Amino acid sequence: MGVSDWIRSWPVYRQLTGADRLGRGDAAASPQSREREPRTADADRVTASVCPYCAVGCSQNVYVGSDDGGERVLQIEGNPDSPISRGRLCPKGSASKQLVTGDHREERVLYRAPYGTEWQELDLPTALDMLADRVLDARRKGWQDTDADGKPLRRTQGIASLGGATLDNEENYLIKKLFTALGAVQIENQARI
Amino acid sequence: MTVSRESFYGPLDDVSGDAGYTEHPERVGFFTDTSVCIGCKACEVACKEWNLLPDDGFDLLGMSFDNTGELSANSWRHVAFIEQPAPPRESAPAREADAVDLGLPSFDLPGAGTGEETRTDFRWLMSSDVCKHCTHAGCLDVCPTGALFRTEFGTVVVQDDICNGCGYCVSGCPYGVIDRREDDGRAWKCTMCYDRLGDGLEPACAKACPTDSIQFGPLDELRERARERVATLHDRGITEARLYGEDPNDGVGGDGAFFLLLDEPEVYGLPPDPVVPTRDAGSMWARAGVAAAAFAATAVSVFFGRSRR
Amino acid sequence: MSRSLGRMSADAAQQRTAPAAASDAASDGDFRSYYGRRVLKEPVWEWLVPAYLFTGGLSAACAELAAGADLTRRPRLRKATRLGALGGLGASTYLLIADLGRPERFHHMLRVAKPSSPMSVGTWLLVAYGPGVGAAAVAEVLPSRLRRTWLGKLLGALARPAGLASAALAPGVASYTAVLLSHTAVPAWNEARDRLPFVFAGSAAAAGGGFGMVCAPVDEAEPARRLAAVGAVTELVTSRQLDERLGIVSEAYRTGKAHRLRQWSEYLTAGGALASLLAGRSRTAGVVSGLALLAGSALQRFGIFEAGVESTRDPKYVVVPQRRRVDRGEQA
Amino acid sequence: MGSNMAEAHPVGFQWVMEAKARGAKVLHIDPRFTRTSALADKHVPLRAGSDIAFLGGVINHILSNDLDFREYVRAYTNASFLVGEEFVDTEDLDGLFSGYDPETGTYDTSTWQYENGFPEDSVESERHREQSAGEQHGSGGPKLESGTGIATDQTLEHPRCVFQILKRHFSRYTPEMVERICGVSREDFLEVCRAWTSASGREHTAALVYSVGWTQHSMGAQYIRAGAIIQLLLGNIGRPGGGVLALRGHASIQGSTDIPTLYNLLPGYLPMPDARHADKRDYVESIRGTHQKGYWHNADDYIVSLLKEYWGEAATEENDYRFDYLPRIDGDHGTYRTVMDMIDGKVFGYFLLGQNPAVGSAHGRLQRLGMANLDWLVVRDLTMIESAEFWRNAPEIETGEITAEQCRTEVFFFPAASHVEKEGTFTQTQRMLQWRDRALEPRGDQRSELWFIYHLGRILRRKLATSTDERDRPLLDLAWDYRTEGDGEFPEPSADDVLRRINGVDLTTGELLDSYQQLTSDGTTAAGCWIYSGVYAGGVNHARNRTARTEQDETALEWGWAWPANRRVLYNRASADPQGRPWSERKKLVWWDAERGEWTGHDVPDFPKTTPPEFEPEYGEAGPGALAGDDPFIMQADGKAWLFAPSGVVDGPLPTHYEPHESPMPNLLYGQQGSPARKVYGREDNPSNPAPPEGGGDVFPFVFTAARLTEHHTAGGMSRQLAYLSELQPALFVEVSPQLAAERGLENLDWAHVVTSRAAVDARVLVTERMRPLRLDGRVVHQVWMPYHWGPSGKVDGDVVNDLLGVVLDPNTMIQESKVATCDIRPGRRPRGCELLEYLAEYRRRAGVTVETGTHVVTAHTTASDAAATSDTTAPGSTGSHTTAQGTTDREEDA
Repeated sequence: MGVSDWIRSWPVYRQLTGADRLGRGDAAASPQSREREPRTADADRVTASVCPYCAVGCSQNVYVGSDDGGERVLQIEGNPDSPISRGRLCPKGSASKQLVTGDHREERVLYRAPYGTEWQELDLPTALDMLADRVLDARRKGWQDTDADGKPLRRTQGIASLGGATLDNEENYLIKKLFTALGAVQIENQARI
Repeated sequence: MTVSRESFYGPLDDVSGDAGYTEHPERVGFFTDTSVCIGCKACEVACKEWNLLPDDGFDLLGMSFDNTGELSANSWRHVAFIEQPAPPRESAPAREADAVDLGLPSFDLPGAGTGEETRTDFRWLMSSDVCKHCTHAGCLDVCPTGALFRTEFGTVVVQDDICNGCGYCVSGCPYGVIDRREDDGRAWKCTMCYDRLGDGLEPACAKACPTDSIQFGPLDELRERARERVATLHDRGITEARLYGEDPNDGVGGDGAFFLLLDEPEVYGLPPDPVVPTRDAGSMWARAGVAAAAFAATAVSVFFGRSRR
Repeated sequence: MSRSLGRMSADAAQQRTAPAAASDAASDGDFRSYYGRRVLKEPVWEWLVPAYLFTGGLSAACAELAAGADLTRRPRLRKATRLGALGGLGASTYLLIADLGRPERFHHMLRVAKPSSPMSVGTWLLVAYGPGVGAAAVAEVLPSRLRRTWLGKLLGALARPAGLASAALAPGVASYTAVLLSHTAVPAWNEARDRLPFVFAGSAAAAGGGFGMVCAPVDEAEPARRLAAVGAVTELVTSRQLDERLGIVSEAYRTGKAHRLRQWSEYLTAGGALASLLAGRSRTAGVVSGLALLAGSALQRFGIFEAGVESTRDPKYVVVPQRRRVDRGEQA
Repeated sequence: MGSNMAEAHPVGFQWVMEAKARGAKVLHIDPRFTRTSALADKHVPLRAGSDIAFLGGVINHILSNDLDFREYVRAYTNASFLVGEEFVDTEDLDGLFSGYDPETGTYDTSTWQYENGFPEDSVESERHREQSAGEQHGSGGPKLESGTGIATDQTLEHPRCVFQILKRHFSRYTPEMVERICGVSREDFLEVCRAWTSASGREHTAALVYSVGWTQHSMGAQYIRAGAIIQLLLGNIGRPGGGVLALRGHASIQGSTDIPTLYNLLPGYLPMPDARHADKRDYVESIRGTHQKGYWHNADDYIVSLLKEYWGEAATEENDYRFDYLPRIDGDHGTYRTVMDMIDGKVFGYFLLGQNPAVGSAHGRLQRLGMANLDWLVVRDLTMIESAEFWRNAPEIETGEITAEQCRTEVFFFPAASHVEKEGTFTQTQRMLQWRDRALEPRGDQRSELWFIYHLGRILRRKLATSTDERDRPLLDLAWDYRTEGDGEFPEPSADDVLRRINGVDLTTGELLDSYQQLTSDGTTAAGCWIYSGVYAGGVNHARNRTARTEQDETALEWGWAWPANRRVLYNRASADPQGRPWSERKKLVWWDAERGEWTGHDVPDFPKTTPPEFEPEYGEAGPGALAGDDPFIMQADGKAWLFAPSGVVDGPLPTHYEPHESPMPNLLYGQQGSPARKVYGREDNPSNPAPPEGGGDVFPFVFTAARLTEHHTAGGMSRQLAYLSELQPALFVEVSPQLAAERGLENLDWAHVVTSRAAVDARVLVTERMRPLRLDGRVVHQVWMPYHWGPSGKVDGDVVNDLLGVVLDPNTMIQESKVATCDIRPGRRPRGCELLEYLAEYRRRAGVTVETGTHVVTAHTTASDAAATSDTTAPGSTGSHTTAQGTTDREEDA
């Protein structure tokens, strides 16, 4: 930037030569203000989602951008097309970005051994494998072939599950299907609560 | 442009033009209709999410459901909660007169009519406060760096790349809106989502507001809508409904963000009749000039006359 | 922030058994508020700004005395006050920058020239005022070996016009700070707008005079004494008006910390002025009364500053006058 | 009623405000003055747990003044049906219906049947109760043997017709009784009655909204029944602007009921098989009557299609479609029973999938003690929640009841993917499925439940691959061949493929099904959830339909997909009159187009498309073909809406006011104090506070209730970790009226603690006029309200409010009574450590609480053996004379 450019960018100069004599508007605008744009304009894509809190089912637009750290959520806000929510969100829905991007989210599998006093990290495949062994063990220990009258039960009372009201239908479907095939019956969720 | 009295006080038709924008969009603003506010605070959260504001502490204030307290450098929307007796309604529906006769015996019940337990004269007011984006903005006028400036939309915005934290705006605001962020040193307040406006988006709070208590749009349209809303409420017997900050003849030349209130402004923590300090700038400078002249005259005069050496 | 909120809420809670009475929280009279909370923000300025008000006033009065002393050939008074003017200005500059939230951006003050901003006006005023004060003071203390250089000679020649130029601007420097405070929404400052310039000019004169009495020998200090006396009387008279003539806002001046500071200011200023008259040729008495005047001026600034802060803490200073205005149907 | 919609469903509340702006009157009948009350035209406070008394009063008002929409009632409800002679009402049995067995605390519903209707198969009512019958019949309605052969009296005059039974049953619910029981003044009550009944008829409708303020009671299902009866009497069901709207509390809680993770249900509200069901035929016969009307008659098609989806090729007609692979239930396997089983050492492993029972379930202490007695626990969540860390931050650590070094439970914490990191459907509160696209990949070990379950299943199958054990066959034969994306050992399963198979496939062509009407029982269709059939109609994922609202009419059929068949208003045949014409122009939705010979309208007609209004089925006809032209309720066994429920509701055919399990009040209407069929668990670890006629209730003199705040979400796992939400409601508080504050010496913002026989919980005091003492039957009743979102971890923490509650359940739904209990409140903080246990023991001693307290559910002055006698027992309203009385509460949201 040459000296003349520099002077021309000086608001006092702009005050004296432009329409904003009092230096309260146009003349005082900073370069950043002149170039501003919403961060959603940087989004690589906008995907359609649904708020994960209550059951109204407000539509959300998720703006995804990327930087050196990979892809990240730039913004989540209401989708005005929705006949349910008309683009509006409550405080929880409005906090969705913090929900999914906050540092409270765990990223690693954690394991607490029997009688342990601390967490320890475990890699995911190992954890799943250990869990599968325990599932089979609990299933066996709680297995009931028949009731007292000899009627078939074909089930285990050794495994219980709770959860599903914030999960997808597809997920609930697989949960129920797998546990049913295992013979587990104590499968419950928030709908009972 | 010529500088005139209107640039500092009184009604001003073209605020952006006055700020040197020769071509500019319509002036936009907020109309916050508190009669439909449900106090959900979506505005507070949506604002923070968009503007990446820090939290404001985790203190229980014991003021109904208000734990924000007031507008601040970190909270650009603030929902006030007021629990109070409700005003009597002239148009209250007739009661026993048109009651259906049930053919059942009626009798006085124990405790009936003692007042407390049958009380219905109670209400809970909620209102989302925000920067007023005044026509004559005290903060903007006093800012010595031009960090605060009038945008082409007629709104008032702090430019964080300019602000040096002198703090003058904090005392310049007759509404107690703008504040300096402690660990940051700069002044912050609502920008009416200046970055979003440029892209044709509405501000985050107005977009989120579930009941459209916060309405965004061209100010002239909002004023028209607000007047109609008041008329409707008056027709329904809500005679205490009134507009606040809508009048271009008020002490700040009318607010860019105005309100429909159901009680006096001070009940919501708003000043009843704010005035931009700039109104009196002329007389203040004149008085200062007189004082300066007297000061000068005294300084000269002390060197005359016989010295008591 | 959070601590102050906590305190505010505790206050509010004490006022009522139930928080529901939000609209009826009032400490005196029948005004309504939001849980007794402040309407306005407290000034974010701390002690630096009232200190600046003092040092700025001191510098201006010194500049005046210096110019007079220069013209009336009072070299020691001239030297003292030229240095005093620079010292005051230097302190002012430091205080102003130190008070910024982003001191490294102090030069942003020079981005714009805003007639609507007393701080911007003041900045440019100081920009104009400063070089003269500086040149005059530097000329005063230039080591003798440097005086002989061309630069030294130039400075010597410029000292007087520089001093006079700064003296011409000094009254502005002394009084603009009143506008700086009044041109805010702070009730105690804004309501005092008609009187504050005189308090500040008087206070500046008293301080400058007091400084001259402290630093200059008695035989050259007469103008300083006179300036101090006139300044002190002006300050005392106009300051009293703040206590009495500003309606409810005067309460902010009459009570609490502001009151204590200004009471001490009044004692010191009155005492200093009186002593300067009675002191005769006693250098010690002159020094003591000069110090008293300086302290009185400083306390005045701190007191006025405090009154402003207090008037933002209690919502009554905002609500009561405005409510009255509205109820009477008066234009703002 | 029973809903704080503005606070718990703020965005949904925009439509209430919209209606209000257009002139609708909004009434909020709720114990507490909430943000909803603030925006309503009128708020009527009533005592928590007294809603049926209030609603019964409204029903009585309607019937006594002939304010019902008679044409609708006569044509579309069972008002004209005659009930058998054996039926005896509560009027005559001091609060019990005929068929009650005091030994088991259950009803035999055979005496509740219609005349001429074949009696229901002798149902083992105890079993019926334990399996949560109401849920079993969720979409289909309970079975009836007959649909077409029911005796009726169109004049509605016959003493045994439903209309007259209803009239008699509610005759004692007078405005005076409402005032004495609910604390609602006669004036307020009649204002509500006037407003409600005026929104009736051809031109007007009223909508009724409820949430868990109704469901979380020991007779929650009956609350809803009472509301539904009013809406039916006023002709407000199946019509635009009408309805009984349940506002549910979680993003897909409707979905997790439709496609249940519930013990007693299979997808599509098919019941879980019972030990009594020897084979599929047994099963099908037990869930539908041979001659009943409507679509539920086709249950065989639905179960076979489900079995085909579960076991694919392995399910054949010869092997009964592997019906034998389904595990059988034989009692209560609900979450509370299961937790008690954990404490008793009968359960070894526990999965928590996005749920935090240590904070969010009633009786938190029971939950945590259960978790501490497992072999292993799996927690999958976004963030570290209390249920994963009970071994180091449970309140029981402080009391010494749990010690990490002695707790053997192995805990696996798996970080979960968030809603933007996976794709799939949520079903919202109006049965609408909405598809979410995946926005980005999760980080680290974060995975979806789909991934987790799919790969867990895959690994289990691999580990058992060589097993010859017959019990492993269901797992090994399972159709677990969903499409996956990506490479390696752990590819991502495709939610889209799962949804396709939920929708259903014609196995002969491989085509996706268009509707559940295409399902067959011959093994040629496979569908995971019959009511969701059609979501993928025409091979298009309609849950992903996103036509902007501005580009379609206000019914918005092009946005998402609502089951069944994308209908937005259920039973919308009722929006037309019996002749098929809209009731009125301004309330038209669906009507008969005589020219084209089909039903048409703004919504998808919920009726056989070409069955004309005047159609009459042959006697003895069954299934959809048996529906008459004026049988709008096509899933009901008789095509009519049930004012009187001859079966399916296990605690009575008509709603009846009983006091909550814990109440300061005697029942003023009957000798029967609480619901005679409520499910109680008398255990050392589940004590109850005494209620009349038991003594000692004055130790817990106040009515307690808990609910949500807008700013938080249930147990706080999704809100207490977020600064933006936590700062808005940073601490646990308890709301009390100024009067109660004065009585107990409570100061605003100071600490206080609330005590029940289970726990004591610290909270800051909020003194507010929104809490209002009620005058009930001559005494003042105070209420205490708390939000329940806090626990030991998160950005803001606090005591667990759910610890205060015990476990007592609605026998229909097995949902706990958590909206009302009794409590004490004292200034200052609670004792800590062992002293706390002493403190609670002392409270129990003073109140005389034992394991038996609250378990003697029958208090009626007559017994079931008197069933045949028509006694003239009057309401023993004057029994109790407690010196203090108490008050109430709120209700709200959360299921």
